[in-house]
Amino acid sequence: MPEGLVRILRPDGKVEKGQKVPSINPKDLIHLYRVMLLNRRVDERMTTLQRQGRIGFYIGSVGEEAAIIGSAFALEEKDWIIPCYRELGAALLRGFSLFEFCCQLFGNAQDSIKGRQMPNHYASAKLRFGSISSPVGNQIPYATGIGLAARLRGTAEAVLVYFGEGATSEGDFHVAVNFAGVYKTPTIFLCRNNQWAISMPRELQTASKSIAIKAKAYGIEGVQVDGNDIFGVYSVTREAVDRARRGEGPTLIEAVTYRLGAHSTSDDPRAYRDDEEVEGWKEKDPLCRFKLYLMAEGHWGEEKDAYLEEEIKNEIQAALKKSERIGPPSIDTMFEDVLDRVPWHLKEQLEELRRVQELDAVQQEA
Amino acid sequence: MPEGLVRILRPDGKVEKGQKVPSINPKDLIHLYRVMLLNRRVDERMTTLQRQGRIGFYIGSVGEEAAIIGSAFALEEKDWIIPCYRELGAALLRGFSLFEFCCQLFGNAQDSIKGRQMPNHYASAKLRFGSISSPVGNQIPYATGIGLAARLRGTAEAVLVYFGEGATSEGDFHVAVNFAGVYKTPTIFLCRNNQWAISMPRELQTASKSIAIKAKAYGIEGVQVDGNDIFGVYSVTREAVDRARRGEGPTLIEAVTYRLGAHSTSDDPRAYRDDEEVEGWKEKDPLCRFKLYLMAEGHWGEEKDAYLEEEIKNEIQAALKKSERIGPPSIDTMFEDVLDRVPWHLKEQLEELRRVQELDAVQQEA
Amino acid sequence: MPTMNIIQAVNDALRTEMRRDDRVVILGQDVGKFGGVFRATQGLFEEFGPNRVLDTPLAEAGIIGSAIGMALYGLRPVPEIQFADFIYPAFDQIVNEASKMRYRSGGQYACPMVIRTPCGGGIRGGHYHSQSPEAYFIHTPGLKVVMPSNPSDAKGLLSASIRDDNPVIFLEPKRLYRAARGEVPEGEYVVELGKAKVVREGDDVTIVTYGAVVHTTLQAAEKAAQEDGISVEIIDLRTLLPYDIDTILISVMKTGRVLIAHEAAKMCGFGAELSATLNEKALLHLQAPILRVTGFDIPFPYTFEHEYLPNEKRLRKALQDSINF
Amino acid sequence: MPTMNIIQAVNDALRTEMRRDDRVVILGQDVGKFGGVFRATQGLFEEFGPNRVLDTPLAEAGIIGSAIGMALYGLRPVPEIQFADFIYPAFDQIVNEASKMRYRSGGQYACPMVIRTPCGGGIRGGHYHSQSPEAYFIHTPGLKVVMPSNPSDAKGLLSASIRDDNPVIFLEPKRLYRAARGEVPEGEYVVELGKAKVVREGDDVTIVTYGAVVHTTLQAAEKAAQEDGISVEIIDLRTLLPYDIDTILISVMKTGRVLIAHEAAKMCGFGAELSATLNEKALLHLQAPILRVTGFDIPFPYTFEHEYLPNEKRLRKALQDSINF
Ligand SMILES: Cc1ncc(C[n+]2csc(CCOP(=O)(O)OP(=O)(O)O)c2C)c(N)n1
Ligand SMILES: Cc1ncc(C[n+]2csc(CCOP(=O)(O)OP(=O)(O)O)c2C)c(N)n1
Ligand SMILES: [Mg+2]
Ligand SMILES: [Mg+2]
Repeated sequence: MPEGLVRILRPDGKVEKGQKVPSINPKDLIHLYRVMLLNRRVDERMTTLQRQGRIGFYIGSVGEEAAIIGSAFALEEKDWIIPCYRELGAALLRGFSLFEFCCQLFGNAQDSIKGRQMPNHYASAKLRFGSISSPVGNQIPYATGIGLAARLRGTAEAVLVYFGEGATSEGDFHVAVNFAGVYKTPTIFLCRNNQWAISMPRELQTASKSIAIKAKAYGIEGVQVDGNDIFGVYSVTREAVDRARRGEGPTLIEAVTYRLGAHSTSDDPRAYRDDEEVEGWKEKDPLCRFKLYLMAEGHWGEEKDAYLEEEIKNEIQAALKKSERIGPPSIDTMFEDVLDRVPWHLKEQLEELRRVQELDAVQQEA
Repeated sequence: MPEGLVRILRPDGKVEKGQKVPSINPKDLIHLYRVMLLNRRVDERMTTLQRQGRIGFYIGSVGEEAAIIGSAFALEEKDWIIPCYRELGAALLRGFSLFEFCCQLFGNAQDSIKGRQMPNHYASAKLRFGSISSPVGNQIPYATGIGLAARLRGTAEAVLVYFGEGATSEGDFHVAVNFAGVYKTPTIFLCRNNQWAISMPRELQTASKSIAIKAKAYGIEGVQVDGNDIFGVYSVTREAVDRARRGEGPTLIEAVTYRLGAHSTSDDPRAYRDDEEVEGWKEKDPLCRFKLYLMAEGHWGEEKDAYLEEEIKNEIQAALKKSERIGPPSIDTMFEDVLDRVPWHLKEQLEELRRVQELDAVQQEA
Repeated sequence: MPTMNIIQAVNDALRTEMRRDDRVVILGQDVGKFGGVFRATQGLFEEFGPNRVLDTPLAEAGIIGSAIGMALYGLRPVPEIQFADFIYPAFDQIVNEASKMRYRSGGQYACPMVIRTPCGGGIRGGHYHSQSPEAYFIHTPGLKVVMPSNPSDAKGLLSASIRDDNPVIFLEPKRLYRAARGEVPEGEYVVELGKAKVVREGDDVTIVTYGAVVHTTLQAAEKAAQEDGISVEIIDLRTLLPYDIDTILISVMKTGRVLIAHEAAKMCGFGAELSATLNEKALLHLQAPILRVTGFDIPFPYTFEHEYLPNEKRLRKALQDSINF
Repeated sequence: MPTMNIIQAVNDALRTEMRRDDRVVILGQDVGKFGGVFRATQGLFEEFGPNRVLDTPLAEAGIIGSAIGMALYGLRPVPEIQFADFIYPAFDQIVNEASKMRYRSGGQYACPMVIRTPCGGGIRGGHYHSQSPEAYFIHTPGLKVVMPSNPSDAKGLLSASIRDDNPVIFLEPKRLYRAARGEVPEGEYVVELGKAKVVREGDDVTIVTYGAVVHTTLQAAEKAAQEDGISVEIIDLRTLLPYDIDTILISVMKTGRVLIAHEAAKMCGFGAELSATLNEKALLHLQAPILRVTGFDIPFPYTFEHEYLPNEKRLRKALQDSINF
């Protein structure tokens, strides 16, 4: 792996001198752009939805789309994605439907996780896309475990796990990467270093020179890449995936990027960071950069773009419309899946709840 | 801090070419030797005691005395020592009495921790020597905290915390050193890399090139030293203490040493390691090495040594004799110190216990 | 007396105690310049500076571990864990270190610290922003556990906890943070730990509860009085460990009927302990089984959080069951 | 049937299940070549090799985290935590991840794994080699909790746990490891989870217990029969969650007197849950308060461990108290 920051696509959409754009066919390039744009527009729309009180919470990834989608694109279908909470782009790329996503936001009867978690905490076993949980860093150890299992079974599957630079401070990061180093698991640890962990700046997370350098503590490969450059991210991830498949062990990738939006709809970043800083990073926007490149290469044009924007808008609208009117799951589901079968005490508790609801219905009628 | 392994005193007792012995006056040199020898003999004696069934457990530090005593010697009285479970040498150097130590082994009425913990889990607030607990690595975060407190209060106290290379795998190591790096606490992290964590060899703990290199993950100083060379250990620790006092932050020291004995009296190392390996390390014994040096320098001789051996033997015998006949603490102490005052439910439980014991006494009389 | 919500009361307690005792130090994620994600530490960084209010890296074990070190050193740390759901990375430091420090050192080392953390549901937080982990800590010898239900108690109990010489888990019911308002004494104000409060007097059934559920039980009691003619006495425990057994027993002797209500899961929850203790101490006074209205034994759900919580309906049904037994 | 101790029975179960199902994988500190510090995995590394028996670095969160990953992948990991006292670094992975995985993913991901760990006192282990943490896990929805008291149950329950589709905390009372011997069926042998066993029949008092305390209660019952004329029925729960309420109720209906015994601390221990549930379900059958004979609410002590444990004297006294009520 190269030393220093890897960058292929510059903020102005031009290719960095001496660098080569990875060979991706134009159809895929446009698909990547589409998913990035879709991700961006979904984030914007759902943030509004939250403000309108139609959903309870939202957490997006504006500014980090290249880091997320570029890395996920380096995988094959058989590989695993273990997400943090900002990886909608990776899910969409894998084929997670907008309708399913919206159902989860509403926690309705067609939500594949049965209304059990906050918005943005979906899961898709079918797509080998992990179950999202909120505690920062918790997913990292089991990404190592999945990789370990794949290695023990002798398959050539890789595992891509996402987390923020804040998560590197948790013990779970440490034990996970250390285990991966010892067992040479085919795990790619992708740190979205978006400079902030809610109000905590990168410098307060760790005194290390970079996040990538932490790889040395585990005897594994580490690389730092411009996280807003989809080609750079794709390339280093692809290399890491290849190494993983060859049994050469894990890689820690630091994708240097920036959270352009608030941490989540519960947050107001103006309380802790300067507008200037944000403006500076807006100029490095991964989406603009990629669009400029595509246009310069003749793969894309403003007309197509306008059409795509319209298409995406309608798509989102349709998914929302369809999902928002679906009611909640049946109350019985509340007691399912705690264990594989419903044990006696949960049956009793369901009964208790039913009796109360019946009583209530009777009283309301009266 | 220098790169590579620091060594001043070679296994043959000669000074490494180009290295300078730190200036320590002869009295102190002999005191250091005395404490090392005492430590060794106590370990041997108590292991026998355990075999005789007179104490329940013992864990010693044969082979690691230089790493422990050399580093502790770099501190002043005001500095803190936060031990793992093998740092008897550091306690003895600080002035912990053999009698107190023996009372703790027996868990008797004069044990300063009131018979509450297994052997080797003593504590001495008076000596700024931490309370030993068994869970590996748990002491490291609060060593950071003590250092942080000292820094916040503007004192120039340093904190020396001990742990094995196995402990570096725990999340607690990671969070502790990371916090120390961020806050530049005056903490010296001393890893006794004795090559084994019970049956787990160093290579299985981590794939990193060394333990010292892990410092890079936290942006702090790291250094590797021959842990069986008391001068080397003293020098690098002294340097780390000086830096700490100057507010320049923490240091991770890897003292490369070897556990010559069993992990504890519960262990039989022949089940997992070769005699040859042990024999190889016996030639690097820190005590022999130091003795050879002292003799060559004219500070010491065989006659003095024989006399010291005799003196130590008697000292141990006396402490044992005095402590072994002391009975257990009073039963009331069992319910003290859970909280600062005994709450109602513990008063009730003490009453319950008393009633049972009275009943029992009555029944035995009858 | 000024009127405050719980966040303001917590803030007031912190400020007052920090002014009173310069050993009091705050640390946690986002607690500094930002003032905490719930704004509980707002303005403290500005007043006391970075040596008294410390922003930390994202590692709960580091926060609590550092706090233990500070406590050993002689400071009085008040670490904040952003949500109680995220306290588990520090669980080992709490249950194996902080709680046992005094005992295992034969009283040589104390570990005075207050771990403040928002708990409980009702804010649409799902599994990981709604948990009530008090039972884990009540079961662990060596800790005190406190949960206020209103602003003045929040201030008084927090102040008392900071002055206490033990590690205290201070659980703040987050759905009350802004919802519960009330008068709060100015300046230094302490509510003794270990004392419950009878927040409603009644003759037929005793409800033992704490935290946010206090308010739900008050509403249910009102309804039960009006519509079912049941007179309910309600005890707000405030301190969960050591809890105020005397106040409970006096009430139970009077009513003979007991209902215990909390948000945490039922199985091995604190309600179990209270019930078992009352069975031991007051069996002959019981005219009906001791009922528990609690969270169900499932992970805290999102869509059905109001069904999950001990709501008014469930409480009223239980009151009726108790009376009709 | 061969006679075995519990260590041998555990080893036999592991070997048998590993032969039966190649998805079963063992991991933990010292479990490989060395065969585990208690020798529970002896010979397995030799038979199944390094891809089925993995020595791990010293990090419980890594062990359990890796096991979760393996389970998600489709394996059946059986991680060992060297002592239950050291499970807390993995507490977050257990209570926030493993236990909630199935529920939070809407049933898409299961997390079948068996966390084996030695628990309990009586081996002069003090604070950190004696703990009984079952209540923490019983309080956490989404886990099963098992504790055998004899070799054949150890084998049968461990096999059942490995075949179970849920995360199971399998607690092995270490002081019985070599002390409890008995006949153990050869080959595949399963004891259904969730079923208690009446290990002694009697008419006057029911003792509900589990693990090592089963043996202490048997001795106390013998003495009580001979010297006090009290006829004691003893139920060995075996599975603590979900526990076998029917077997308990049948016995309690018969005796009307209940004593619950366990080693873990009393406050919010599993005894509290059992007592509270019996109060709810069988109040009118109780002829005396439900008594608990448990560890005291102090850290597990060293010198006084025999006073701390629910010993014969304490049990007999409680039986007398129950009868004389
Ligand atoms: C264990 C834990 N502690 C605290 C939180 C609260 N929290 C949610 S996100 C977050 C910041 C995460 O920062 P980072 O890892 O950099 O990811 P980012 O949000 O920047 O993508 C915090 C502190 C949490 N969810 N989990
Ligand atoms: C958290 C935890 N896990 C496991 C153990 C059991 N154990 C005791 S010592 C030890 C090995 C420690 O190795 P290392 O850190 O290298 O220290 P050493 O004993 O070699 O000095 C283990 C696994 C423990 N005490 N604590
Ligand atoms: Mg971040
Ligand atoms: Mg070691």
